[in-house]
Amino acid sequence: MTIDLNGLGIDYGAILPELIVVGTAIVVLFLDLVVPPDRRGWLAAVTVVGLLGALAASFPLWGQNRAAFGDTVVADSLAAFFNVLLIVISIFTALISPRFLRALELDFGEYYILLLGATAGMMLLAAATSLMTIFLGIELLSISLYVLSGFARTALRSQEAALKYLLLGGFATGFLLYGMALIYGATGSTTLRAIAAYTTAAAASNVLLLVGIALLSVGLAFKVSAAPFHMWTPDVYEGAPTVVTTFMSVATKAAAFAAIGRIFIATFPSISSRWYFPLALIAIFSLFIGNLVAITQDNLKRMLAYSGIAHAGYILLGVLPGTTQGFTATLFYIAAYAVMNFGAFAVVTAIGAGGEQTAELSYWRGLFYRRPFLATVMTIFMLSLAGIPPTVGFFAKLFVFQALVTAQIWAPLVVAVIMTIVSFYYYLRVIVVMLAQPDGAVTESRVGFSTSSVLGAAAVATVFLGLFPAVVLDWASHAASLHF
Amino acid sequence: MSWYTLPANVPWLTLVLLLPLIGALLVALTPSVAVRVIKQLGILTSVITLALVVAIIGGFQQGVGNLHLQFEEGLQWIPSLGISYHLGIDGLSLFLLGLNALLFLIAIVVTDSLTPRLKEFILLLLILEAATAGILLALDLVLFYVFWEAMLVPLYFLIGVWGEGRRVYAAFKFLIYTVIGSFAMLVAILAVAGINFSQTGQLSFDWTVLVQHPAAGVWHLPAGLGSIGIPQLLFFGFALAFAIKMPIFPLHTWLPPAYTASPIPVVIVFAGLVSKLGAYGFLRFNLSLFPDAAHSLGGPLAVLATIGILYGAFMALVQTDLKRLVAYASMSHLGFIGLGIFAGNLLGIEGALVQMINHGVIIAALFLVVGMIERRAGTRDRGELRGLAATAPLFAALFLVVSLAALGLPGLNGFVGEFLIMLGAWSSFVPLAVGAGIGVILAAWYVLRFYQGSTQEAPPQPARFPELRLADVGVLAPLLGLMLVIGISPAFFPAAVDATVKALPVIVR
Amino acid sequence: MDILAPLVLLTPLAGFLVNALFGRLLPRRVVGWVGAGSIGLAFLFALLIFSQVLGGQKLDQSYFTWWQSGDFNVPFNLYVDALSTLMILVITGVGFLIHVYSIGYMREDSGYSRFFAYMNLFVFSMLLLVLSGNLVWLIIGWAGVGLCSYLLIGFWFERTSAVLAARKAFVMNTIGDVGMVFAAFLIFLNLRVLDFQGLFGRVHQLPRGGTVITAICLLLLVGALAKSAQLPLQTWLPDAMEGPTPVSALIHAATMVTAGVYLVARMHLLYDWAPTAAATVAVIGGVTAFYAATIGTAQVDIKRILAYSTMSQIGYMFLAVGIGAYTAGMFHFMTHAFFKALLFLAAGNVIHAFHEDQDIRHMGNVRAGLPITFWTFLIGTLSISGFPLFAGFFSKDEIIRAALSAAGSEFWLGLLALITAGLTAYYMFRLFFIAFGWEWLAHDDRHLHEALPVQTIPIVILAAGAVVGGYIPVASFLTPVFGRAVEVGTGAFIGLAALSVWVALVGFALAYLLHARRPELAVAWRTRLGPIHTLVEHKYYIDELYDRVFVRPGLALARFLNEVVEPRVIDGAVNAVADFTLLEAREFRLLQTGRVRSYALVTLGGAVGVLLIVIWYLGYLPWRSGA
Amino acid sequence: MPVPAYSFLLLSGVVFTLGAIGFMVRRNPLVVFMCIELMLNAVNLAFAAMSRYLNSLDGVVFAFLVITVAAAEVVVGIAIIVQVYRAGRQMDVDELDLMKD
Repeated sequence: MTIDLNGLGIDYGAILPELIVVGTAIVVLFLDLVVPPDRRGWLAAVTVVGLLGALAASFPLWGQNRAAFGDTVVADSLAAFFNVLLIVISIFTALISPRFLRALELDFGEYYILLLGATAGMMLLAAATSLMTIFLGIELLSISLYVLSGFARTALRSQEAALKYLLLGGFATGFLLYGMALIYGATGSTTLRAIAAYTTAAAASNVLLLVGIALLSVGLAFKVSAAPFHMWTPDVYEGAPTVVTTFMSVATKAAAFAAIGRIFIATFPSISSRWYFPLALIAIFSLFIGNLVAITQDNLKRMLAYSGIAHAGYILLGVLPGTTQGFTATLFYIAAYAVMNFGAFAVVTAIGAGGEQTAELSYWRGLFYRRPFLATVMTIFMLSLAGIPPTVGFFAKLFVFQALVTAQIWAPLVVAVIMTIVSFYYYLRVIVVMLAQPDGAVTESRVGFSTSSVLGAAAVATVFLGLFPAVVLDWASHAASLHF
Repeated sequence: MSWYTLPANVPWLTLVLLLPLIGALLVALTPSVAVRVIKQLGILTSVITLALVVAIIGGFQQGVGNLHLQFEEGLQWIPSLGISYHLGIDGLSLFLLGLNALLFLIAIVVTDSLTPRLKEFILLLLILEAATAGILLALDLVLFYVFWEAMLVPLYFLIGVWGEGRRVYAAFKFLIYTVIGSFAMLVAILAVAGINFSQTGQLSFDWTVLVQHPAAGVWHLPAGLGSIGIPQLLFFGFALAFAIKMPIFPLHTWLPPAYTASPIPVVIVFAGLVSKLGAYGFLRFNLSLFPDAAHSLGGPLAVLATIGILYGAFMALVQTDLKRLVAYASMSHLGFIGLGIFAGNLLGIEGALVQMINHGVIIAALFLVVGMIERRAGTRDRGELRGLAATAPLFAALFLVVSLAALGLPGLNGFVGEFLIMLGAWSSFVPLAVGAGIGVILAAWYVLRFYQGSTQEAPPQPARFPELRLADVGVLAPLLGLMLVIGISPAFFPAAVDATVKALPVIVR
Repeated sequence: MDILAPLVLLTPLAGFLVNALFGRLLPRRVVGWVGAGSIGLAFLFALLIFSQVLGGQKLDQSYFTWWQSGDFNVPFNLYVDALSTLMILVITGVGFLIHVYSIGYMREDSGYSRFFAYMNLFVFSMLLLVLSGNLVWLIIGWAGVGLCSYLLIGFWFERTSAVLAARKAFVMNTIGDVGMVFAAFLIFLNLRVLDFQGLFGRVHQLPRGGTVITAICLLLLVGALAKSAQLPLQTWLPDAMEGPTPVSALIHAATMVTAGVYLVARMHLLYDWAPTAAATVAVIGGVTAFYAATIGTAQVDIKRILAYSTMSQIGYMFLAVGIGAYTAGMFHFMTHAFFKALLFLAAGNVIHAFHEDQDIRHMGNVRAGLPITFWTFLIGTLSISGFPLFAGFFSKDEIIRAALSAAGSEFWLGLLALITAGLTAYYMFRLFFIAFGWEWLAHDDRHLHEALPVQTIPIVILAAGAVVGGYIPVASFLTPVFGRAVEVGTGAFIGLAALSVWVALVGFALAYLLHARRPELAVAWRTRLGPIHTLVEHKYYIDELYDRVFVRPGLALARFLNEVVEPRVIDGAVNAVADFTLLEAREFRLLQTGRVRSYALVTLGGAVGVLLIVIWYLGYLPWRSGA
Repeated sequence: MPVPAYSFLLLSGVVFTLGAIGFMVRRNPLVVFMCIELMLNAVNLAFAAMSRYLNSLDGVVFAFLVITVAAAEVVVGIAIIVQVYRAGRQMDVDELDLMKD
């Protein structure tokens, strides 16, 4: 018996960016053997170069709709959108990493390999159109992140974080897979296209399907750290090396939301009445818990973790209407969140090179007078996270709220608004602390050029997109038009 | 005033926005040690801006243009959502824009060159000026909201960094209060556009579009909890934001700490201008977009405004900290403005409009005086001050004029506004006008306690309260001039705003 | 005339500006003569106007617009007729004399230029008040004179008593201003006009004696009462004597305090249209006249006695205009301006001579030291007491006659006025005998010095006015304004004249007996009427009453708001919300135990929750069937 | 006689639940990890049953995929557990609560 390879639709062009990233990982793996330990900065350079290549390879995908490998992945605008986003995040991470790693004596080549691996997994997840590839992407990124979280081999907190992430991640994966299994059982197929074809309004009372979707959404909600599946987030964010937290806090969310979009909006529109309510509840929970508990945090990493949970809620709000407009808002929000939250964590990283306790809010007292630049950009990011114009964070919220209003979805909107007001409390608290007169004369080592340029870029982007959001919005709306 | 016509092809209003920002940029580029350069840059910028605004006021023509808007500029901003960069000016915003430019000039002039981090201070002031000007010029609701929120940030820092006493607490309280209102307004804005979209099929946040089709309809609460008129609901959303900013009783408790904590230059623009923006918002949005709701909800709000008049007056009566005293006086005066607005008739609203200018002038002058007292006497405590007039008669004289304007002496500007407001209120709800009248009497009481308590009676020996310097007089002079001019011959005012006010939907109804 | 009227206004204003801006640079004599001269110039212009008015001219000229929107149109217009002419003549004439007097009286005061600036500003405001052709500008002038009164009462602002007196005057007058503003509102909202021409033209559109017109007149009356120190807004006037004596003469005797009378006269068409309001005016006037006279009998401060006499005399005027005898009221206003200014200025000399001591019991032997002052003061006393052929006799008589000859309640007011006339004679001569001393028969070797000619000459001129003022045919001059005054037969005229003269004589005799012949009797009487005397001496405790009823409760309320409502109630609510939020936050926080297994449990719980929802949809749960 | 498909599902469900419960009740990280494996195997069982029932190969393929990925996960997992043991001499997940609120 012969297998017709063409029938499987083998099309390496469609996954070229992923391939480049993986290839880079392998290159770095071998380079690591030859590069002298004090020259590990080169590995970062190579990583960046490879990622740039992947970036270049991503643009051609824009505007296409190439299903490949038997409908398991697709090369379309959404994939391109997320490729660009994820690769940029990854590049920025690679840029701020060396200094941080050197400071904590974690400067090992594996770091970049794992970083690339995670990136590849995320990109795959964004392009996946089959339960298998979705699972594959999730696991690829998760496993890399498990290791990265525990990358500080001697730090107990880091190890604890890794273990917690591993165990709970595995736990969630179980639900995810079981959901997939049931969906497969209900629809007899694993590709989203076929599932969508099967799922008509009649499927609204199909037990297997609904239960499967429920379990699947549990697994995905876990990845985007939406409440009540968020429990791992604060601890892992706190324990993991800050630079890793920076990366995963934005990248994981982004990639997972790509999958959420493909599944709920593109695959199950006909039974949206079924998944609307649970998702709305999850969103509301996230808004509540994230914003409320963030108030009580004195550790910046934990605070940002909870804020991340809250933002997962906001982003999820955009999914609720199940419309292209809503998903556009979601995509814009993801991009905005990526910029500002990466920036915020990057500042923590820059400070964090000074040691572990630097994430304690008390350490930030009077930062304005010690490190005006860091304090200023941090202020911009905080204002943006709070959603004060003219920053991108404002328009992110505006578009989501707009989508809800057009869809006449009031209850979650009201919760979101109230919780946003609450969120001002803890975002501004950071600014207040930085404004307070410095007590002790603490002095950090100066921020390197690469780090400060990354911070500057993020800050500029935050403000610039806050003034001219139209372009990105148009990209988002183009990428958001999904259908099978 | 249509003394001349300005060339049409120049984006005048954008210039008004850009000039302060350019100035801010220049300041940012100057090394922070060159304090004199920085301050002169700030002054120069605000002088040019003032000149430009005056030119615009001079070129404004009553009753010309679509909806009486002039110098309109429109650019696509976020086309897919019908959000645009739309500026324009009419009777509602014309003179407030002038006040804006004037107060910022004064604020920068009185800024002490020894202020720590002067560079950032001036920088933020200029940014704030651009934001407030934007609020007055924006005709797109989202654009308005952007400026409205953007205003908070510099204000927050100006209080939080350069303030005194519990500055951080004050700034924080102010900000939280404000954003509560802002978000209510944001939702209302989105809803207005959404409703308009469902009515006309055109998604637009443009005021000139929305004002054409006032929102209508009824929202039935779930589970048969009755129903609410949608216009009323939206009106409330906007009203909350503006009522907090004004502030209207009982949403005012952020005000005393904020004013008390602010340094004098900041409090001049804060009390003199920012509070007026709330009133402006009521006129621009609540009264134009929801005329019916304005009629049904105007009454209760007018009652609150009147309570605010009396409450502020009583509070001012027993304050010992002069800044706090003026803060409550300001609240009382703003009650008048609110009363005039919610009276919802021609004279009431015109009175409110002129009173906005008056209040800006008077309160700015009062805070200047407080600043002079504090700088010279080293205290702001009414108990420790007495007999300042003995050594500083000129100061006492100018202070007297300011006080008289504050208590609404006929012949000075305060009277014009209060007269028209009470007249308007009287024709809508007589008891409230009477309450306002009591407020006037109380004003005479607390202002004289303030004035006499600090300047008169036997001075402490040795009396060593230095007389004003020429610079101080120069700062006060324009304000005093306005008090007299507006007080004696305010005819130019209705001549400029009449058409706009008459065209307000709430009047038309 | 349309040039003259503004000139009358502008000359005092110019004087004010010169003295206010450059006063401290100019030499004193220049300051003084600028101050006085500007008023003198204004007087000349007033005379020119007078001549033209005699020629039957009138003026209602609009100069610029104050506010114009809709049908609310307020110009700045001047309105000159016989009434305003009479007013400006008295204001500038008497004002000029008082200014001249002040040159001498204030010569040693440090605030010389400030004083003249204030005085000129006052004259300007007063002229604005009487010349204004519409209510708004009348109110502006009205407030202007109030301001100047405040400034001059508190002229010696280092004295706490002066400061408090000034504040009291200002606040009370503000009450009046508000009343007038409200009256203006009612007028505009019902007649859509605010200028006098239009108002007088349309007033008859309102129902006669209706609520609206009555309310308008009563609200105007509130303003009049506050300005003219009539019951119940009278308490500020005695304290106002804290000001320099020329101020008391000009503002608190001759001109400003009579503004209320002018207002009622100016609005006479309205009051004719609202009988109730008019009656109120009359009653208040009569009662105040009596009330003030009684208090006058028990005071020992020379200026306060004069202040109460002023209050009482203005009561007469109110009575007159209240019963419609407008010419009589204005006539008395004029004569009163003469003799009361005279009395105050003379009193000023005396006070100076006794080194600022104002207690009449410490004075004496004035005749030897200050003969001119003595004789002129005597003339003033005779005039105010209504002795025949003196000015006061004619004007007061006219009022009493008008009241008595009218039927109904006015008659009783007339009677009251008659009694008051007796009281007046009594307390004025009491003052005269005690202060100026009967003991010029005995002799007292205190060396007193007569004041400078610059002070005495004005007094002499005023004395002349106080004597011959009664022969000025005011009535016929005012006829174009008020129409012909009520005529009574000569028989009644003689009878009533005789009656009032007789009453005045009784008062005089009593004073002579108690305070010149047998002072011990006075003491005996005072002890006999103990409580009544103390009551009168303390002005019926009305000041204390107001303090208890208004001032203290007001401050108490303010403190309550400041110390309880604001921090506890309003801010309390706000903080409660914030605290609640924090509390909730802390509770949620407890979930985060740090234990993997509990995390997994929560996650599982969430999953179960989602599953339950699905099952609920599918209708496997009892209380709702989905699909 | 053929066994009906739902019985396989039932079985896999039971196994899955057992795994989940085991996760809750056991404290040794290794055992907890095994419980996860148990859950994954329940999934595999489900996939296999489905695949058989629908007679499509995807399920089986998926099952193989899961197995391989699980293997990878185990590798990493064991490594981390060992690392944790090295760092903290800790063999009880409940003792790992350095980080909490």
